[in-house]
Amino acid sequence: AAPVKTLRYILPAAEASFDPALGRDYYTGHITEAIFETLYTYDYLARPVQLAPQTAAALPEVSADGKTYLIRLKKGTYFTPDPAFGGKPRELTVADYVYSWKRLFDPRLASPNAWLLEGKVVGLDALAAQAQKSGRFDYDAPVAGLEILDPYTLRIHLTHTDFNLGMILAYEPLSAVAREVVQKYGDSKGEVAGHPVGTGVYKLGEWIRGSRIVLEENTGHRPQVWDFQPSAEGDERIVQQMKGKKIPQIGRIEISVQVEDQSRWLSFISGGADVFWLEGALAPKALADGKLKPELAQRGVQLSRIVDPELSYYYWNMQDPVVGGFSKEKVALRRAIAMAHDVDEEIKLVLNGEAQRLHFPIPSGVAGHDPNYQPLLRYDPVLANQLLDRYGYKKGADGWRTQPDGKPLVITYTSRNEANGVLMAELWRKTYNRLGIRMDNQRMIFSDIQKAEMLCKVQSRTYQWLADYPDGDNFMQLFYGGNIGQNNNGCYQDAQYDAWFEASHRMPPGPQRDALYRKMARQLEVQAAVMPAFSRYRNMLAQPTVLGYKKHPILHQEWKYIDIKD
Amino acid sequence: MVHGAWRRLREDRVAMVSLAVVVAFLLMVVLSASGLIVADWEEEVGVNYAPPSFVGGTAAVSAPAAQQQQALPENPFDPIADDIRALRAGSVEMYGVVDPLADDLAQLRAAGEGAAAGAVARRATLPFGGDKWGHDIIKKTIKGGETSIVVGLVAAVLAVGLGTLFGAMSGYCGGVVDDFFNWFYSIFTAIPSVLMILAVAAVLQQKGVLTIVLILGLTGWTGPYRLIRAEYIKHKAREYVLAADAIGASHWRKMFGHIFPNVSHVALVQMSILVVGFIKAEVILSFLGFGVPVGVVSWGSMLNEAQNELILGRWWQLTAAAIAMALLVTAFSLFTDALRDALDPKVKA
Amino acid sequence: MLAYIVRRLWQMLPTMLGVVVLVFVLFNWVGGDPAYILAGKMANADSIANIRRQLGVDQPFYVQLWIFIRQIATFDFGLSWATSEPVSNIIATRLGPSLTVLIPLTVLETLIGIALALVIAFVRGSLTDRAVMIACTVGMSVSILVYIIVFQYGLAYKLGLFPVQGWDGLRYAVLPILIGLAVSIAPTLRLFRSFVLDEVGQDYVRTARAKGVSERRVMWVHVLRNAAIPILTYVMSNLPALLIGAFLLERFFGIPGIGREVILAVERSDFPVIKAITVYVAAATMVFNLLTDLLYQAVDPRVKLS
Amino acid sequence: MTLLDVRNLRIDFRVDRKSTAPAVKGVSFSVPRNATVALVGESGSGKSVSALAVMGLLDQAALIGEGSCIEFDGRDLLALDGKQRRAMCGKDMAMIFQEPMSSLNPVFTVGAQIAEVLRQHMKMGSAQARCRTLELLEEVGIPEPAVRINAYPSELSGGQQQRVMIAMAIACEPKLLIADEPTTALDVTIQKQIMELIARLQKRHAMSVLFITHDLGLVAEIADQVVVMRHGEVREAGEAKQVLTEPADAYTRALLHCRPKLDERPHRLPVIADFLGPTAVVPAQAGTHTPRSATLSMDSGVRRNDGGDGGDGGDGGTPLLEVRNLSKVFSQRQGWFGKREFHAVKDVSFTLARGRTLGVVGESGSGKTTVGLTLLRLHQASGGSVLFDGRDLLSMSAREFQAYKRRIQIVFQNPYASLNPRFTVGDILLEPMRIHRIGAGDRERKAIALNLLDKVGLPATAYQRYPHEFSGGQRQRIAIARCLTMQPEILVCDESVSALDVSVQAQVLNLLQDLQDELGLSYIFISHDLSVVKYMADQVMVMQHGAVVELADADTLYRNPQQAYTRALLAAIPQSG
Ligand code: HEM
Ligand SMILES: Nc1ncnc2c1ncn2[C@@H]1O[C@H](COP(=O)(O)OP(=O)(O)OP(=O)(O)O)[C@@H](O)[C@H]1O
Ligand SMILES: Nc1ncnc2c1ncn2[C@@H]1O[C@H](COP(=O)(O)OP(=O)(O)OP(=O)(O)O)[C@@H](O)[C@H]1O
Ligand SMILES: [Mg+2]
Ligand SMILES: [Mg+2]
Repeated sequence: AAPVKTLRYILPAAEASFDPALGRDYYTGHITEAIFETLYTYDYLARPVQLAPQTAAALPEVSADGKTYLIRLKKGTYFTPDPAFGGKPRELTVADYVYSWKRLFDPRLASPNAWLLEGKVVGLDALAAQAQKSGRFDYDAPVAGLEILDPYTLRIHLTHTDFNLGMILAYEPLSAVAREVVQKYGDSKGEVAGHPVGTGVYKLGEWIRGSRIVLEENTGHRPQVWDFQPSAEGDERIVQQMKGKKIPQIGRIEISVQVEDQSRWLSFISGGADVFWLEGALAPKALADGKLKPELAQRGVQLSRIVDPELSYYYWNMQDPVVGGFSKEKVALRRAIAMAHDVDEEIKLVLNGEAQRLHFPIPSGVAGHDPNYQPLLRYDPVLANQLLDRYGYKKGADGWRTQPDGKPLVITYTSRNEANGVLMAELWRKTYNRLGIRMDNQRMIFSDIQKAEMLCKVQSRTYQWLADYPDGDNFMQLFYGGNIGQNNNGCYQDAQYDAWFEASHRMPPGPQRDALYRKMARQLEVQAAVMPAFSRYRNMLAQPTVLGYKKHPILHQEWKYIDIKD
Repeated sequence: MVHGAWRRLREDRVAMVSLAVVVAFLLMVVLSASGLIVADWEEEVGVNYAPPSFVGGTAAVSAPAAQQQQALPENPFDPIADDIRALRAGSVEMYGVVDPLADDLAQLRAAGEGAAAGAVARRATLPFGGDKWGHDIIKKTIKGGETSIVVGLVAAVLAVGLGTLFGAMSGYCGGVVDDFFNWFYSIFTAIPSVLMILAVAAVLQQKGVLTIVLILGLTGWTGPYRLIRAEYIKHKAREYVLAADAIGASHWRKMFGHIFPNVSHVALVQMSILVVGFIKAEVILSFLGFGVPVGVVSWGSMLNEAQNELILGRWWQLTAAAIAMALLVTAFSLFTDALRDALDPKVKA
Repeated sequence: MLAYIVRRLWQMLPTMLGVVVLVFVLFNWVGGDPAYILAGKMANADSIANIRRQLGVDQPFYVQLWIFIRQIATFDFGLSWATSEPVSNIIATRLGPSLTVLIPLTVLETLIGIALALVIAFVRGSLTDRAVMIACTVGMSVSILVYIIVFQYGLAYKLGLFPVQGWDGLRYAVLPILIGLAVSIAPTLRLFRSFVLDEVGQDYVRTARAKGVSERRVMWVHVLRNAAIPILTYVMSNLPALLIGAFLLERFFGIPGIGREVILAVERSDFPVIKAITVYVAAATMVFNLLTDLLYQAVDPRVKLS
Repeated sequence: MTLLDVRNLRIDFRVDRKSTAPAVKGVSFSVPRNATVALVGESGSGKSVSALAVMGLLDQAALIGEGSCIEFDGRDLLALDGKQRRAMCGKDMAMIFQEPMSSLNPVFTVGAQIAEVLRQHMKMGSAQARCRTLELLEEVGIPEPAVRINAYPSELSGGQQQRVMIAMAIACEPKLLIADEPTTALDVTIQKQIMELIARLQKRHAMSVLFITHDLGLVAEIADQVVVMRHGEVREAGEAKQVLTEPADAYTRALLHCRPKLDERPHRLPVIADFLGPTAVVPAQAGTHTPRSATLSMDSGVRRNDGGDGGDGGDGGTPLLEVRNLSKVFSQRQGWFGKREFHAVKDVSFTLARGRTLGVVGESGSGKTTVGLTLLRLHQASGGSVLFDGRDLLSMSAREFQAYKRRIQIVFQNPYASLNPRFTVGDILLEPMRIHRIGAGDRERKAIALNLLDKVGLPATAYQRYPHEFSGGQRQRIAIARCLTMQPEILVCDESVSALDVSVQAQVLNLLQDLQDELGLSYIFISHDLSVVKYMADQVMVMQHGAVVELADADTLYRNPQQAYTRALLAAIPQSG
């Protein structure tokens, strides 16, 4: 047989649990996505991204009111053989999906992904509440909203209109796991962290925790042929390179975990990785003004650069006595700060130019984004200072401003205690210095920040939100009053905004919803509760031998769609 | 005794050179702390990553310096640059949302347009290069030295102070007190120092330079403790202590009036060893994210920043901080060695 | 002898108890709350309460402490909160790579240190002695971070002498060991030299010379055997701490060792892992101390274990 | 017939880069074959350095001067290279050092250390070397050599260690044995045995012995010839008998006279200065210092302090201090709960009258110091009572006792150790007065201190100096002055002179005597040197293993010892002329 083609990849952080129900970080997502399969996935080349069936036979049939989804499965999808199946081939059925989704609500498992289906499926929440009480989830109890018509057909009944469920079903925590496997290998909580058995193109091979993960081709995977249509310039070349080839071409993926930037870069540049995620700090090494440096280009290194479907924004805690509130002087304070912050400098220095300025709360590439939106908050420190003067934030003899009531004015900016957190804090200090406001930098580990945020105790911070699914709803919910204590970290609550959000939530994507989104964006700006800042670029480098590579905005990795020259 | 030590020290040429270096550094600390020098280190005098003058501002830096000199940066690639310009003029589509500050802003705009702060021209190169923000590396190194040295000194004083106090009590009192402190000591030494530092860092959260001092001081007392305790046990049995007892001296007097002057050389040497250790430890603390707060610079934070700069070919910050630190630490260590010899009562001149 | 060992083990109990309480207080009282990470990006109060219940951190302190002590007694620290991997498994798998670096490092460091120390002590006071000592001091003064960054860049990448990083057997351990040596040999040499010099001044050395023994034999037999005692203490007492202390090397070279695991665990508030490693390392430290004392007796007949 | 001939030996020590200090300034002497030569002289006179030069063991700081010559068996040692020299060391000449414990390598068995010489020089195999080692151990009188051959030095007593050193030295039957103060670290009784052993071996193996000591008493017993050194120069050399009986040199004469003798009790002891000063006179003619009882026999019992309170010995006078059944148990913790008890003092009782002296003798470790310290509550007594003017010191509260601390004081065994090295003499003297509020202010206290310094014969300049800048005798006087600041009634003198050179010893003894005459102090005088105690004490208490063996009037005890132990102690005193 032909030698197995091997692709080497580097993860910048250690992997966690391989149980999709517990998937909570992007890095581990690479691997679960390769081993397990969701019903739907995204078309490899289509931009803006387009949902495509994976184990499903076709896209879901959605009722007109957006409350019923009919899903049909392809026949002949099998789990990779495993002793748990008693030596028999084990075909995937819709019951596996139902089982897997129910797992998200098992209190013992405490999955962080329950929100994907929470409050959506008829009867599921009641079952979850019951389980919460008894401490045990009854997997055999039927759920009215998950109606299994036959092993290959499922009908989902939703509690309210939702046109996004298809994208949610493409999210890898909702992939199928087999109940036998959970029962055989599950730990005391029922988690299968170290023994992933899925239907995907790859299966787990050699594994040294926190250091090296090898994926091998699942040879029993249902046959699939590379056949995608070009949607942008440059795609033709990819099509030409890949069209008609069997999926996958690469039989073995060797992933190593390397935490330090220098180690990672030296690894790639000395040929130790085929596809490389060029993160922020390393970008200047390979890029100049967003283009590959000539010496790399000459070597034939390929760059795939996209804007992540991500929103980085600054928020001020609306419940905070100093920066929060809707009174005019508080609004003025926040507006002044927003106007004194030089986002371009931040992009240039902190992000090494690796981000795109974003004025709208929905990033480009996500349904609902408005490229023509005109921002209200813009860099103007002089005006900002004047605004503060006008609202009684007087400068004292020492050059620092006080609150209108004469109390000292100190604002705390919270960031993580790692390199980027320090840089951001330094930049913000410049901003506050520009205004004559004292800034304190609080640096905490991630979990502490999360906790403080959830309790509305963080005064100000830069927050990133990466699309779970490419729809504006996933972003606009960040500011919904009902989500305080979840992920509305600025604890922003405005009746008008909430009403608009609830209305938009029930609408299918379209111009009507977009108009509403613009109002909401403007409302956020006017009150200066948050300030959208930028979306990062994602730069992927590939060695010259890699064929057919193009970074997908939502998929973690594209291993099965690419090839390597012999 | 002290006199003899100083004389012996003076004869040692290496010691005197080291001392001169150490004193020079200390002088720098005093000057920079009192604001006489490098008070302006935070001024962004160069372009970002300005290379050292002796290397020259070549293609090593990709960002064109000219762009920096605009008063209000404007992104040339910005697709909505036109809209922004339109905005400046005043009107913007509000999508039916009311701006509570609209009137104020309109008035302010009308009142004083264009009072934009004149930006200073930035230099393309700096004597020893610039950092990310364009700070002068030399000034930054001096300022960083101030923090690092002060942290080292104060933390060492704290650690040696604690170690001496505990060691004195433990060695002098013996019995249950000794057992207790020994127990405490064995706990502290059983837990590796990195873990201990992380744990203490977690307790104290981030409150600035004082935190670092506390972290180092609270975890560093074990070394001095062990030595001082041993010395106290040795000296307690010495007859001069019995003699002090015989003439009716109190315990306190015996502990600190009689014994301490005799073991103070141990404390002194420990102190100088710890200063060196702590200056180095601060680097690792910075690396672990427990470094100095924003607006403060130390050698640790510089080295930590410089980590990623080396692979980008910007070696100057790393070099400056590493050299400054190596110079001081070497001088301090050599001086400590000489001091140890000079204070050693066994070495008679 | 056996009675001695039993008694020493018995004496470890109070210390162990102290370690346990200290670790417990530090991490339960002040450490981050893991529930907020585990709850994910769409957490809410209910899910956090549920997670806390699953982890047992909603129990009163004394119950948690009791659970912790029971875990220690049974050597079963449960599962990692971050990865759900059994903690015992984490330690078992991380120990190998750590030791692969540390054992050669310690052995080489000790041997080279002893050899150089004896040679240097022999020419003590000479120009060579001073030059070597000053070189050592300069070597010591450079931060390990700089060593790692520069060596990795220079030796591995620019010169291609070693793999840049990774972990696949001893080949990958060579550069970390070399850097470890570069960093540690200077302080070790200085220390060993002073141990040797302490012995060289002793009266028995003069006796040996009076017997007409050759200078080489005086150093390598008479002096070394005596200097071995403090050297042994130093090396042995350093070992457990090194296990954690090598985390920088492990991080930069992608060695899946214990040190890196600890840092990772602290970042992720993964208390079971931290607690287990701390307790194990503390126990190891104590056991090593005991071993050192037992070895003493082999080396130094004056020591009576009773 | 000379074996070793040292001519014009000059040795300098490097002080720093530029300067050197002379230690031996042109010494010449020779050692004939099969004879014992004693090298005597005060501490620091260059005896050891000269011996080390012969062995080639001087350290790097030493420079042998030009023109020096050491000839051994006809070969010029200084001309040999290291290897040739090494081949001779241990084989043709061997050395025994002062401190046996530190001179043996602690981590090798004694057998291995002796065998090492044999294998080195006699090229013996290991079995053969072992055989010979056993013989040697047997010969030097180590009991059970077959067992001891595997012992480590720490497992042997001091005397046995010294025997091992000797065995090692004679292993190759050297022609010359150098013994550098081989007994100073040892007890009197053991000292005697070792001396006899060396004498016996010397005869049996027909060795020459160069014997270094500062004790002239010893010399008389073993030496054929004597070389007297002082300040790096030879003062006198000649046949032992002649030098010891008719010393030609003033210094030699002084050495011979300074030591108290068992058979005479002068009121004042002569000191070196009496012989060497500008007014040096022959002692017999020095009127004021004429031994008062020089012609009296022991039996005459004339008391030195008969000018005292008129009381007669131990049974007279008002008892100032009465000690009853004093005992002290040291308990050492073993592990957490275990204890090991050691009875250092068992049921000791005695009384002390005002103005009198009680001598306490006994071998090392017999509990003498412990008695003294327990009296002052510096150790917590385990039982018994100490009545001072009728009040029990031991049962008082610490606060009450504070007042008594003034009245009973101790001069510690080692004066140097008892002075805080970081305090000036002024600090040392002022501190007790400050604590006890003696004197109105520091100015007045300083006046008292200066006055006391004068009284103990120290210059006023001593006030600002540190203890290490003084000689042993001077330090002893500082320690005494410190006690006197509190005007005590009882002074415990613990081995106050045993660490001192004979000459300095005489000065201190004289001082104590004067103070007693002047201030009426009572002394408890602890020593293991019976000659010294005899000189000082009215009553003598002999201790062994913590218990009192014999307690009697001084003259009675010396004339007619009742206990075997006392007799043994007395017999061990070197009988010098
Ligand atoms: C609960 C699990 C997660 C944890 C603990 C976590 C942790 C973090 C942290 C600490 C940051 C830096 C944010 C800051 O600076 O404040 C971050 C950024 C980010 N996260 Fe996550 N994350 C989690 C889940 C996810 C998921 C599920 C995704 C993707 C689907 C994701 C994608 C990202 C991205 C793209 C960034 C920005 C990259 C950057 O730092 O430059 N994260 N994450
Ligand atoms: N290593 C050395 N460095 C400097 N000076 C030394 C050294 N060894 C001895 N001396 C000096 O040489 C002189 C003679 O010392 P030596 O040891 O020979 O005296 P000693 O007669 O043996 O005295 P003791 O009876 O105390 O043993 C002393 O003044 C001493 O200070
Ligand atoms: N602090 C102590 N702890 C335990 N044992 C002690 C202590 N002090 C003294 N001893 C023991 O008590 C015994 C008597 O000691 P002491 O010092 O009284 O002897 P000494 O007669 O003064 O001897 P020397 O002539 O050597 O001074 C010795 O065996 C000694 O080991
Ligand atoms: Mg001597
Ligand atoms: Mg004594």
